[in-house]
Order: sequence, then structure tokens, then C-alpha cells
Amino acid sequence: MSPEQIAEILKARFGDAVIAADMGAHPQVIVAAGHWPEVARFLRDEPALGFNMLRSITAVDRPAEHVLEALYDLLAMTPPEGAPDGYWTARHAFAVRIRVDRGDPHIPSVAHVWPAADWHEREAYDLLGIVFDGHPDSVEDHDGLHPRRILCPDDWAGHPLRKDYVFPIEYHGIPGTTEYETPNPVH
Amino acid sequence: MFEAFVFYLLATVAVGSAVAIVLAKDIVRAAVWLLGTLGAVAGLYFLLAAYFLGAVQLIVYVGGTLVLIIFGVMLTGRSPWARQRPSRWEVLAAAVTCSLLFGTVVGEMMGAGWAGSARPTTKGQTVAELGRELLTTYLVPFEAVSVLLLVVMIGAAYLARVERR
Amino acid sequence: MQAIRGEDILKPRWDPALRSRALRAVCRGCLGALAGAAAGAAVARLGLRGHPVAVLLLVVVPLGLAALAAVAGGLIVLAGPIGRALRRFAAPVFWGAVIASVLLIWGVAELMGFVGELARVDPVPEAVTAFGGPLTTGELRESLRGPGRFVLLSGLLWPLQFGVVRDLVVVAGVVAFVSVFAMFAIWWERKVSARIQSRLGPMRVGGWHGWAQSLADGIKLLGKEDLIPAGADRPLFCLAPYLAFVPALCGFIALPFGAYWVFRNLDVGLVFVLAMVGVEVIGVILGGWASNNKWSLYGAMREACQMVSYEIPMGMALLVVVTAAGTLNLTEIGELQKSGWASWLAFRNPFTFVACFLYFVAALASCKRAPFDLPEAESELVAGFMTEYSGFRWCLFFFAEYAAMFIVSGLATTLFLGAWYSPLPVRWGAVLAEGGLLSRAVHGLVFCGPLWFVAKCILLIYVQMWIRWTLPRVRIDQVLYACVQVLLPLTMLALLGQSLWELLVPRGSALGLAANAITSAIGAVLVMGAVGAAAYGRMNRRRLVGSLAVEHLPGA
Amino acid sequence: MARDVLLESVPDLRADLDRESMAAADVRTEEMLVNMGPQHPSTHGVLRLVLRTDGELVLDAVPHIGYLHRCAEKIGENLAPYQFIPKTDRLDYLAAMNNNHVFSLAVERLAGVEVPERARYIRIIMAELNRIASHLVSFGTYGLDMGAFTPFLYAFREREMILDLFEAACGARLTYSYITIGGVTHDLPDGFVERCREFLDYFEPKIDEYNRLLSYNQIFIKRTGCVGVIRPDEAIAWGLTGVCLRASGVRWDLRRCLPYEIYDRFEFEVPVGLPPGGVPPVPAGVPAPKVPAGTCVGDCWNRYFLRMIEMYWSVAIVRQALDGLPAGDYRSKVPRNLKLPEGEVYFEGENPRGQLGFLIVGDGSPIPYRVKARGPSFCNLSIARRICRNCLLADIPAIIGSIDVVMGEVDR
Repeated sequence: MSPEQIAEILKARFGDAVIAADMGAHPQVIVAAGHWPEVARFLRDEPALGFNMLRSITAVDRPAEHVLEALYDLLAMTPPEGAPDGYWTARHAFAVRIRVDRGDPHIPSVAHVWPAADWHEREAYDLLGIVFDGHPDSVEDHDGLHPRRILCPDDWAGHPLRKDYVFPIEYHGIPGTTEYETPNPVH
Repeated sequence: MFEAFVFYLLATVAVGSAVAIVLAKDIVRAAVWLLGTLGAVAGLYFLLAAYFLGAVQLIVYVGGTLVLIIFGVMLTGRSPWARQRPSRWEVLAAAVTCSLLFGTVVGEMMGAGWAGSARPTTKGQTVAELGRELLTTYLVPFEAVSVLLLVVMIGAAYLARVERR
Repeated sequence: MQAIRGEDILKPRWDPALRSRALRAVCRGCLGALAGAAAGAAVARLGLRGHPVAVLLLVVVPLGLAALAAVAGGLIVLAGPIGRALRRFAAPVFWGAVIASVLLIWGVAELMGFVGELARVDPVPEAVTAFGGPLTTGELRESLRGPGRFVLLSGLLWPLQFGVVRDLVVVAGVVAFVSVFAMFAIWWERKVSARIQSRLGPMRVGGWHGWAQSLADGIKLLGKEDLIPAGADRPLFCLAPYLAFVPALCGFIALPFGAYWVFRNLDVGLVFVLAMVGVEVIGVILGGWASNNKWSLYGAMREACQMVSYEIPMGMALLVVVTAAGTLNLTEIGELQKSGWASWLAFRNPFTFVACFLYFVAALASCKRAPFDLPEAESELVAGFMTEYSGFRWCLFFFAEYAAMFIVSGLATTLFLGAWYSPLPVRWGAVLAEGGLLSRAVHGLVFCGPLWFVAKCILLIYVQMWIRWTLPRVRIDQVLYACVQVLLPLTMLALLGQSLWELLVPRGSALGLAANAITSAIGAVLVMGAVGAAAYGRMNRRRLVGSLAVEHLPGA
Repeated sequence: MARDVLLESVPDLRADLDRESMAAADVRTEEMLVNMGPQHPSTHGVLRLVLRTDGELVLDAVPHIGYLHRCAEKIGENLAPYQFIPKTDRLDYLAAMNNNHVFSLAVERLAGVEVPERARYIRIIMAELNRIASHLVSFGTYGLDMGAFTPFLYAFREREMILDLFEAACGARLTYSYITIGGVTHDLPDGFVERCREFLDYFEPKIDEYNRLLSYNQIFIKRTGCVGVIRPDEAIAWGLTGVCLRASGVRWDLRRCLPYEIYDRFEFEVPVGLPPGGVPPVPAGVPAPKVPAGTCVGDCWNRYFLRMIEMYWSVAIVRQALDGLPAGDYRSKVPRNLKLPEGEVYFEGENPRGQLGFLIVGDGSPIPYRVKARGPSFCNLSIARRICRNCLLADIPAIIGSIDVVMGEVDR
């Protein structure tokens, strides 16, 4: 199925929730954050689509547009017809882009649709600060209820992959700037 | 003289360790003191030339029972670092029981005619004689103990099976 | 226990009031002890007519205590921190010193009396050593005196006539043997593993094939920091390595290296050695527990259940031989196997043959050697019970492991594989055995003697190493399954079969002889096959590595 | 359907170690939290697992990662693609060639760079040799996890020879940065083809030797067979790729299913996990392997064994690539300040550990706006908590080792 057809099916089913489509090198649709879980479930369960594998979640920070994006790369794999030991085939690949306000980024979690999303969402929160509501591994602290951090320590401040991120001066006594003040420079 | 010296040494270790077992607050420490008592008693057996008894004491009590005790202490209970805090009543009851037991033993020892009953140990064929005695004179108790152990083994196997469903 | 902190040491003096009080107490103690010594001297002189023991107890001990008190006083005056530490330990040190000195003096007196008693009797006509037949001290001295130039040596042998001296020599020899053997075995294990893994192993230290590597490692280990974890149970942590090592050493008391090469020829030698192997486990368990480390605790728990379960099949497999031999005396069991290959107990009948293999598997497990090395499984438990140990204590655990390996191999050798006898019937060398010292030595070399015993043990240890560097490790449930559901029934069957065999098949019957012949032949074929395979591998060793790899091997 | 058959072949061997039955027992044992890693011999680097154990039984194992986080993606936003290539070496440092390859392909796809024929063949040779080297490490360390030390040294002995070949080609032995945008950095040195062939002839029989030494060892099968079983639907849902996916019976390999570079020109098969008695496909002339009894589809043994079979096929691919290696340029002219057009590309390639994906967002400048690396180990490891439940302590190294994670790629 071509990307255009996939976009058509989605638009027919969800109407305005599927906002726009880009069919270039990386075919994708933009989905409204609020409708994402039902769109996800539809993408996975609709026999014509059958996106059973979530390959990756990429979060992108676009401060110029005051937007945080999450890009979900999906793949539909089908078991071989007839011959049980044949190769599985890739029916189609597709991507979903979700854009949320940078000031208050919230996207519903899809970890219950694709368990693979669990760690990817934790990473997207950790590095870019998108809060995935309803994530199965959430913790609550002064930042509110959010997925547990995964790469940075639990008490790390900020989200390193944001474009305006400033590296902390100090973390538990470890100097954090890149310019070290060396009292006696040795060259 | 030399034997007397070793005897008193071992006896001191045995009694001292036994006292330490009672006084030890830590369960594992108590088990280690038990090692001292059992080992010293085994040493006494060796001193008496009862090598078989001494070796069996080491195998069964030190290598088997004591290991199981320590194992049990480590595995069960609230924590392996558990400490004993006996209540006053427990201490009292233990003291009464122990003094009664001690009195009985001392009384028996006083009354026993040691000199007459002492038999010379057999040099050499201890094991052969032991086996012969076990299977002739003491056959009934021996078999009774065997059956008891068998019952214990079957019971343990049954319990283990229940645990694994 | 409170550690001495840095600022304490930096402080020059402690509280002057405390110091003067302590000083007064010590002076009082010193004077009191002196007075006691004087009184004791009077009593000993007048009341006990100067009996030496009384003099020791009543005069020397108080004098020693007085000296101790004087030293303590001096320390208090000179050094603050030491004095402070001394104050903390003063009471235990004092009482410990009193008890220790009394015991020591008593012991020395007893020993003196004992030696004096011995010196009065004639030299004990007991055999002290043997290659071939028994050899008494007197005989040895005579033969050394003969040529004339060994007179000095023969004089040196004079003390050997006393049992105590002989015992001391043998104990020292056993300790030295265990230490040297452990170092050799560690080096050898490294060489064996290297060969199995197409490496070279230690090559530098000492020159020839890195023979001194273990020595260097030992020195390094002695110099290492002796770490005790903060949360550890200190006394137990320190005690545990000794509880593991000493029983392993004690096992050598009853292990016969040759006909007369046994420290104590115990009537129940087998049970005694087994007991010592079993007691060793206590040290491991306590070491694991006292480390206050969860991995160590796991190692200890595994060791406990593994040892307790594998002792049973191990003992039962040995019982098979005991029923065949009719004795628990290791020397007597060894003597039964003097008539060459076919007389070795492993080949007595099919059941002893099977029991030999069953015993070896159980022994592997009880020495915690691979594939049963679960207590120290490094990929699961870091290093198991040894995780927190370093330096000398760690070294002791290692020594205990290799000593235990030697002991179980020694038991296998003694019970199954002809003890200290060569595969040739010993009567073929009867002429040599009746000759002089030299011919007896030759006899000992060829037909029987400790060299054969040690060689067989080392061969079995080599098999243990071979298995270790070939097989993966089993899991704990599989270990226990293998013990309870495989080894135990098999050993029981072997024991039952052996008992029935003893009852139903008379010695020298056709069936007995046939079984003996068949098992001997199978054993011979196995050994020949192993030797042949080794020779084949040796001849094809280049092909095994390949033309490309040869360039990569240093020295190839 | 095939999948149902596969599911039925998974016996529930762990049932008797079930949590409830243990709790029902009289003996009350204490649950213990054990910290396995980040410094632990068998966590393959700095993985940390927090185990909740009841005696030897592991009730729960929670992976904690991030101890090797080096902000690779942040660095990628500040460097030109050709400068980022040395950073890709350090993702999966055991398969640096493959990382270079996938990243180069992603950038080439975004910027529309053509690659000369010779370079494409060289890339395939290098990628497949590195696959062998990587699988060798995996094989060796897995033996180590199971307590067999010897296979490790055999594996490293052979890996050294591959590293020698790499060193001859690019001068590096671990972090190659050899495959680059538009081709490879240097042409193959003289005599490389002959040495490579010599190595392949030497190496191919060794695989069977390893199988006989470790794969078919009964203890090894008992330790790994039917341990850590992953069902095929689970594997897909958790985003597993590579060997972990194929061991569950899903015949899926990007080299065959979505061919990239010139993989469609080579003859090779992709082995999958098979029930006992199954015969995985191997090239002609090598001893036929057979799946032994005591294993089941999707278990640790199958994950391990697929790597052994894949080495056969990698050898076959390298042979074909050496045969077809054309003359010509080894690199196309690519400007240093290659402008990345506005837009984005997501590209995945088949690495030894699974599918490595790069999502590169261009904004018209030479420096990408965003680089995202989707590490296969990251996704494969995420299922660890699911399959490490109610197993024995000794199964944890077996499971983690069979997933074969490289923490450099998990933490990035």
C-alpha cells in the first residue's frame, strides 16, 4: 500500500485529527496529540494497515516554532503466506508526527499499544522533556507526573537535547562546565 | 600427664564454647561457638582413642548438622543479622530447666561407679567390632533407628514435594 | 569497636588526669606482682621444696606480669595513643596473658617430662620411612654410618628416635608439602588452561616456563592491603579462611603417601579424611556470611547445600570400596592393591568400577571444581564467598581449595587406583626390596612408594583441570537434581550390587576372576585411549592451530 | 498456522518454580534486593540490574541504563556528518564498520550522494567481516557467562585475524571510521583479497569446532535451552530486531526483506530459531548443524546458535563480494561542507545486534538539525524485564548474554 493510501485511510477514519501529510522521502502524517492512542490502536489493529512494529520514537525540538515534535516510525511486517519457513515481508513503513506546545508538552503514551514505546518514551522525556501521560513506568516529583528518566540520573536537571539547554555548572560536586578553570595550566 | 593436659584444654574449650553459645546475642555467632563445642568433644573422643566416634562426630555434627543450622539461620527468619532478645520469663524458664538438668547429671556422675565400668578400648579392629556389635547385640535399636531415619527421610521428601506442588 | 581516628593520633598527649590515674594503677599492679613473686618464691622454697613447676607458676609468672605492667607504664608515659588503646584493651590483655602464661608453662613442663621419659627408654624400633620395606631409625643410621663420611648426617638423625621430634618433622613436612603443592598446582593449572586455550601461560617469571609465577603471586598477595569490609563481622571474617584451610591440612594426617608414609595410621582413616573434607565447608560458609555482601552470602548458601548433598553420594561411593576391602584403614586398603593393575580395587568388579567414576563426580562437586564451581561462579556471583577477601586470607582459601583437590584425589588413588603401588605386581621387585638402601630406593621408585601416589594424584588433578577448562557451569537446580536423582540412586545401586557380589561371588571364583579381567581390560583400554589421544594431539598440534594462527603465537 | 505451532513448542518448564507455590511453602524466606552491576563480570559493560530475589529465584529484574551515556545525539547536532562518523564507531563498538555503514547510507540517502561500485563491495566485505568479529565476541563472552572460559579465547584468537585485516585496510583495530560518506576512506591494500580468502578458508571449519565444543555441549544446552523464551508476537511488539527476533521464528532480515546497498546481489539465507530436530540452512560444503533436544524456539540457545549459523553466511557473502569486487574508485567526490537538504530521512540497516536506525533531520546547512540513533541493543534490552521474571539467578547471565547487548549503543 502506498503512503498516500495509508494517509487516505487515516483521514477517512479520523477526519480532522489527522492534520496534514508529507509524502516525501519519509512519508508521514501529523496527528493531533489528543487522538494519538486511538490512531495508534487503529494503525496496529486495522487489517489493511497492520503496523505491528514500532521502530523508533524521535523527539525534535523546534524552538523557532515553539514546538516539540515526536516522530513515530512504524513498520508493518507480515508473516509468509503458505510456506511457513518463508521470509516475512515488509508491507509498508510509515511515520506519525505529533506536534505539541513546547511550554507544556504532553502526549498520551502508547506503551500499551506497542510495548517497545516504553523505553523510547522514557528516553524522549529524559532528553527532550516530552511528558507521556499514562506511561506505565511513571514517577512523580517536583516536575509533576512523568516517565522515569532512563539515560540521565533520576535527579538530573533539564533535558539535554533541547536546543536551549545549558549544561549545569555542578552536579553532586562534579564540575560540569566544559571550560575548566585550571589554576596552573600545563601545556 | 600430657593426655591430662590435652583433656583439660579440650574440656575448657567445650565448656567455654557452650557457655558462649548461651551468652551470644547473634545467632550466627552462637552457631560458630557450637562449632567449638562439637569440635572439642570430637577431640575428646580422639583422645580416648575412639577414632570412629570422633570422626563420625565431625562428619555428622560439624559437617552436616552445623552446616544445616547455619544454612537455616542464614535463609529463614527476618534477617540473617537477627539478634536474640530473650524475655525475662524465657531466661527464668531456661535457668530452671538447665539447673535441673545440670543437677541430675552431676548427681548421676557422683553416684556412678566409674572405676568398675571402665573397659579397655580395643586396639586395632574398632570398626569391625563395632559392626559386629551393631548387627548382633544391638540389632534391635540399630534397626529401630534406621526405620526412624527412613521415616524422617520420607517425610522430608513428602514435604519437599508438597512445596513444589 | 571504635577505630583510632586521624585527629587522635595527631593529638600529642591525652588527658593528664587520666594518664596519672592509669600510671598509678599500673605502678600498683607492678608492685603487687613483685610482692606476689617474692611470696611465691618463699612458698616454693619452703613449702614445695623447690619443685620446678611450682617455681615457674609462683615466681616466674608474677615476675612476668610485673615486667608487663612496667612496659605498659612506660608506654603510657611515652605514647598517648598507644597508651589509650592499651587502656581499652588492658583488661583482656592482662587476663589473656595470665591464662596464656599459665598454660604455656604447664605445657612446657609436661613436654619436658614427656621428652625426659622418652629419653630414658630405648630408641623406638618403629619404622620411620620406607621406599620398599620398613626402615627403622637405627637401621638408617647404621647404613649412613657405614661408608664413613655420613657420620655427621647420622648424628643429625639422632633426634628422630623420639616420637615427638618425628611428629614435628612430619607436620612441618606436611605443611610444606601442601604449600608447595598448592603453588605448583596453581602454576600448573595456568599452564594446562593455557595449553587448552592455545596460549602459553606464564612464561617470564623465573625463566623456565614461568615456574616461579606462583611464588611471585604469593609474595604479591602477602603485600596486598588486608581489606575487611566496613559492615563485616570482623572476628568471623578473619577466622573463616583458617576454618577452611586447617581442616584441609588435617586431612593429610591420615592420608597415606606410602606404606609407612602416613602421619597417623588411623584405624578409621577414611572416615577421618572424609570428616575433614566435610568440615572445610564451615569456613567457606562463614566467610561468605561474615563478608556482609549479598554475592558472598549467595556463594555461602550454594556451598552449604552443595556440600551437604554431595557428601552423601561421595561417602556411599567410597563405602562400595570399603565393603570390598573390609576395612576403613587407608593403609590396609592400599596394601590390598599391591599385586599390580588387576588387583586395584577399581577393577575388582563392575560395581567398584562404576563407583570409581561416581566418586570422582561427587568429589568434583565437593571441591567446588568446575562444572560444579557454583559457590564462586564468577559470571553469576562475582567471586562468590571470596568476593570480599584479599591478600593472605584469599590466599588461604585458594590453598584450601587445592589441598582439598589433592585430598579427594588421594582418596580416589588410595581406594580405587592402587594407592602407592605401580601397575606392576610388587612381588616382581622382591629381590630389590630385600637389598640395601640403594636397591630399596630403586624398588620404591619402580614398584611402590610416595612418588607413585603423588603422580597418580597429580594425574587425577589434571583431569579435574581438564574438565574445568572444557565444560560450562551447571545451574544450582541441576546440581541438586544430579545429586539427588542421579548420583544418589546410582551409588545406592552400586553399594547394593557390591554387597550382593561380596555375598554371592566367592573370591577366586570363575565369575569373580572374569569380572576382574574384564574391568581391568576396560580400564587399560581407557587409559591407553587417553594416552593415544594425547599423543595424536601432540603430533598434530600444528594442524590444530592452522597456518594463519601459527604466526600469531609467540614463540611459534 | 506456523506461529501457533511455534508457541506450542514452548513447554512451561518454569511452572514448578512459580512464585505462588514458593510463597505457599512453609519455609518463610526473605526477599532480597540485589544490585547486579554496573560493575559485574557478566553484565557486559555497565548494565545495572536490580534483582528482587527469593533465595536463588529472581522475582523481578529491573534494568537501569545510562552509565555509558555520552550525549552522542547532542554531539551529532553540532558536527558535520563526516565528523560524526568517529562517534558512530563508539555506539556499538564491537561492530564499528556496520555503524559507519548505516550512518553513511542514511546521510547519502538524505543528501543524494552516489557511491562507486568498488566502494559498495568493499563496504559489504567490511560489514560482513565485522559481523563475524562481533558474533565471535558474542560467542566467546556467552561461553564465559556460562562458565566456559575456553571458547572465549578461541573466539578472540580468530577475531584477532579479522582485526589484522581491518588494521591493514584502515589502520585501526576497533574504531575504524573506514566507511564514510560517499565510499570508504582508503582503497584496499595490496594482498588484502588473498589474505581475506586465506582467513575465510581457515575460519569456516572453526565454526563447526565451536559448535562441537560449546553449542552441542549437554550442560550448555541444559543451561540455555528453554530459558528466557520470547514468543514471536512478543518479539515484534517489543521492537526486537536481529537475532533476538529471528530466534523467535520470525524470518526477518533487512538484508533480505528490505535490501539496501547491494545485498540483493548476493546469495545467502537467513536462519531462524527452530524446534528440536530442525536443520538450519548452511552453505554447501559445511557440516549440517542440527537443533538438539531440550531447546525451543525463542530461547537463549537459539539466539546464541543463530549467531553461529550467521557466521557461515557472512563468510559466504564475503566470498561472493571478493569474487565480484570491481576495479574503480573507492570514493566519490563529496564536498566537505556537504549541504543537507531540508527534510528528514529514517534509515535502518541490519547490524550484528539488530537493526540500527538513524533519523537525520536536515535544515539546509552542513550540520544536521537532529540526529537520532535507534540502537538495536536498546530495544532488545527493553524486553529483559519481561523475560527475567521467575527465573533462577544463574539464568540472568544466560538471558542477558543471549540478548547480547553492547552498552555503548544502549546508552549512546
